[in-house]
Amino acid sequence: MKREAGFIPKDGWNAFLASLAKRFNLYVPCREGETILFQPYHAESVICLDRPAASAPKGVIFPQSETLFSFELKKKAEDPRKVDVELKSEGAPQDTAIVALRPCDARGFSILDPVYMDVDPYYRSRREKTTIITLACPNPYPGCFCTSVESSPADKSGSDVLVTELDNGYFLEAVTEKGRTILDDNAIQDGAGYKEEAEGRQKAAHDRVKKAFSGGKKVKISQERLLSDEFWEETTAKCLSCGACTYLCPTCYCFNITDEQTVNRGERIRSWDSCMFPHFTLETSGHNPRTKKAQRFKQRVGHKFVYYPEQYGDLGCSGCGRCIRFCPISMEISKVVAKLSEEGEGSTKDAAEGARS
Amino acid sequence: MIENPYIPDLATINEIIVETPTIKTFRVTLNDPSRMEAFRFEPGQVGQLSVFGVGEATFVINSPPTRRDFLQFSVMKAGEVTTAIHELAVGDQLGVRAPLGNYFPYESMKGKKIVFIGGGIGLAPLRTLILFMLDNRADYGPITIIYGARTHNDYCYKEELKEWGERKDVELILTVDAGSPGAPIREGFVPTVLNEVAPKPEETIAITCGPPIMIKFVLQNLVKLGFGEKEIITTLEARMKCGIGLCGRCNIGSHFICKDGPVFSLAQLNSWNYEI
Amino acid sequence: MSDVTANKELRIVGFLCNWCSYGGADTAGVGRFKQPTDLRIIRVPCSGRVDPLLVAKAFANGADGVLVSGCHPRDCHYSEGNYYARRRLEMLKRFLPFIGIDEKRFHYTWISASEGQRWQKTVTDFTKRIHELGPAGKAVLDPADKAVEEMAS
Amino acid sequence: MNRERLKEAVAEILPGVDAVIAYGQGFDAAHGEPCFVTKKEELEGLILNPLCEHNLASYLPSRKNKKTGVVVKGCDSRTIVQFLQEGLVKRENLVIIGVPCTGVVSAKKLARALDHQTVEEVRFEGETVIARTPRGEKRIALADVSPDKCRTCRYPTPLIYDVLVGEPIESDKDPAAVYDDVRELMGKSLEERKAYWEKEIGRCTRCYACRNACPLCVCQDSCIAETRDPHWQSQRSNLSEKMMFHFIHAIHLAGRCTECGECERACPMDIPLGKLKKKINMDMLDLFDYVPGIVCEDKPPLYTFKVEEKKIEEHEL
Repeated sequence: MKREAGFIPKDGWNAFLASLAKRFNLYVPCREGETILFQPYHAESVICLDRPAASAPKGVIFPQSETLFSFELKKKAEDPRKVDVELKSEGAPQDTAIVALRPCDARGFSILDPVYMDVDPYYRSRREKTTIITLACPNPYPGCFCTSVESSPADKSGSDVLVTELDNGYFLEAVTEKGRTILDDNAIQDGAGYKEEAEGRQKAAHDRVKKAFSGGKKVKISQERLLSDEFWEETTAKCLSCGACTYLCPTCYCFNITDEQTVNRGERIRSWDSCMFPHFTLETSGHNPRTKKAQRFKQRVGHKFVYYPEQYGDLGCSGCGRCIRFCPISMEISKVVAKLSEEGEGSTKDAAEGARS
Repeated sequence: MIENPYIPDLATINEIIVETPTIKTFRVTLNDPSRMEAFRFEPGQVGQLSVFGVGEATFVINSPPTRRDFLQFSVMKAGEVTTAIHELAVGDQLGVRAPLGNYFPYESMKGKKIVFIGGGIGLAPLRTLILFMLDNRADYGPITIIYGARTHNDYCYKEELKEWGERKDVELILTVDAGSPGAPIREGFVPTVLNEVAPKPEETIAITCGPPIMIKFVLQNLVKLGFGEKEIITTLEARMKCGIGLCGRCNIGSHFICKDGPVFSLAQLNSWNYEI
Repeated sequence: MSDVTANKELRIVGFLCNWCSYGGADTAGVGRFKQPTDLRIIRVPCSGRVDPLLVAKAFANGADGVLVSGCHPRDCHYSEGNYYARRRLEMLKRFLPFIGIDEKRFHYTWISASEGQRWQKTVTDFTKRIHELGPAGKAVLDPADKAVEEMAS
Repeated sequence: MNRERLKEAVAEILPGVDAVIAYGQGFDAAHGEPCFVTKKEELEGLILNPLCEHNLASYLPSRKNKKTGVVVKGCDSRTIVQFLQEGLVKRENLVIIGVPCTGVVSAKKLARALDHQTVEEVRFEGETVIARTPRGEKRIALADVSPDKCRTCRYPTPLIYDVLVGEPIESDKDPAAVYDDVRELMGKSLEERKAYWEKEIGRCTRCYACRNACPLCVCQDSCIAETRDPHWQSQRSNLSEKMMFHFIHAIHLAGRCTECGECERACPMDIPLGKLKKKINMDMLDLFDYVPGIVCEDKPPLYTFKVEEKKIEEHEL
């Protein structure tokens, strides 16, 4: 029988990563100067588990840019003015694992799944080949609001294994069959005895997260405010439309498709794009349904808290707080949602105060 | 394995018809005969045409599903991709991703009177349905077509317009924004001409497509003429990349023009608070 | 020159003003002056047309050297294009080494249509210098960038 | 920095303008944020302390035709001077509230100093920042968490204003030290510089936050990093494209960048983008004795020329 829980002592962690690296293309959070980023693992990697990475590891499964297919234009023998087109698509992805991403990032994948799994072969093949070994969050960071979206610092959704750091080591819980395979390793001890300690840690972290709005997944968005131009104009006056929020987000999935060509061959590329940019929706005719930043920001918030829920029955936000933490003008999406919610500002303020005290 | 929705079928241009100084119609067939044979679509569905190295753009398949020798697309030269398509010649290769999106609810239109209101290249999606209805003429009541263009030179499908004009079972009303003196065609913007023609709303479906500003006023005028919002159908356009409801550009709330549209009733648009 | 051309050809991009240096190159050619063949000439209407980004792009796409040549100051066909060019190109020459591109790989100069010999000397000396420096290497290029790799190989 | 006097100044100009752009408290105790004041009741939310690190002048070109009040520090005022040089704003539509400043807090540096903990309270005592996190209270010298620009600030008092809140301050910083960081990097070998930028710019996500936050990046949506015609760049996220993008950004700011640091502040990847622009500015100073954003009637040096350039010599091969 496969193990459900495992334990790795502190000094066994590096060996665990090294053994994973033998089986997987391994991505780990690395310190790059002052920034934490997910990078391919190597023996000298400066791994940093102290705080969430600056950007979500979304790119491992949904790369920032990827080749959809390549094409070659071949002159026809009978008429050199004419060309035949030959299309080629890339090979299958390799076994990959992401280690020590936070539960909000793992949940990001579970938010992308219903969008992409059944229609997008690129996402699907990478997702199926990727094992997600998540590290439970020991405490909240500035801007974090995962509990407001009914997630938590120990949320298991999207993960295959959930790791909780304890005083003497790491407690590993298998979440999926893939996860059980990870635990099926002689170097990992049985962890059943550490379950209680881990749960204690998880609960303590949960209680420290600031509650930004109430209602969770059922947060009631006021149609009146959602449709009010004035509301959005006022809310977004300070927004720089800089787009950083969308690129760091674990759940933003808008993309662009562009062709690149040299002399007679080229590629069709998919790359991340941002709904915060005016040209995102600019039509060739010059018509643009979202010229104003108010309209674009409404799209971003609306997508995560209204449109996505209508399509998939869940919120399109995992509460990671990056868009708040890294926003150059402190736009606080959780506060915008609180203001949008039918309970209005007053009650959510109370909730926030209550959570802090 | 799921099918890869991003990889186009290769297709060859068999015929190019110059419609106006800026619009050309392309008749294409898929290179793989079995794919062409198996290709099925409904009137109003769209396709993405690729010029490799340049990119993709969305166009309605404006030949009707009842005529399947080729797929027809009309392309107005405007941006990078359309300019590249215009530079293609007969025998050149294109990529085609089709059919995409929904289609005109022609079943529910059976037995009804039909009013088409089109402007410029906006006649393309209507043409599909018009030809489909003419091919199934007995299923539908009287057909009225109001079609406007900027000038006489800007009419698409001139041959067909002539044919429709001669048919007894079709009423064709042509208008130009700025007419030349003495021409046997009305002068005036389409929404205004619609008011002058004033079709009766009873047992009638109105279907419109054209530039956004025209659609906006046509919808308003149809409501004023007494058409119910479920009986007013339009087909929309937006900047699109993926064509399958993922890339995030063409949404109206949780609905995507590329996937859930492009055909919507005014009732739907109103319920989503969409303003053109 | 034989010492230069004996090696494998390198990629040197030359942006030449139509009204002077391009003519100078032509004069050199008509005069049958012997010169290395590494230079790929791009004719521009004026040295003022040479956006520093063109030079950067040339390096990004794998050029080993870039040469810009325009009319002598006071001789610009459009009166003042080369004066603007002088400021921009000097700025560029100082900026390139800051981001790790050897400024010796970039040279700008003034050569008139009648200066066939000066052209010959410039192109020979510059080519020689680039050969001494060797290929620029692909360090700024990402291995994943297939299109750039293709052009650079 | 006197908050009460600022509030008075804002209240005074408020009736005559569409909005006054000032500072409010950000999402936590460690952040300020831009605050658009349109009603008197909103004055209570204003702050004026070292958390006011943002360059509020950034908003002005998009409000060119709206009468707008704006609070600026010395560094920010240079942006307005540059706007005026380039005709990007109308002076008659601006009411400028100048605030002499002895240095602000970089929220990023403060977060680092506090080990990225949640910040419950921040207060200032003279040149000391006192911050409380769940780990306790910490006293930090303001200079240790100031943006780099403050360390060599030459213009603590705004160069252009209608109202000055506070007394003018003279800079006590060494003008020669402004470009020390650039000189330090230039002191390294070519290979080291190359490796430095490859590592730094390698982190770029091409989110364009640096460009969009830059007050002087005026092309905005027509930026050639994304246009297809002209087609300078692909949307691939490789090092070559990233380098090219930052090259474009730097070159387009040559002789225009006022070193306000918004590009660095907006960058979520902590890339020292300002250094690229400072290198060019250093050369502009050396070649043309020019500093951007000082005199409204000046012209950026690359928009003009002299028949005889004293400092530019012909390069020999």
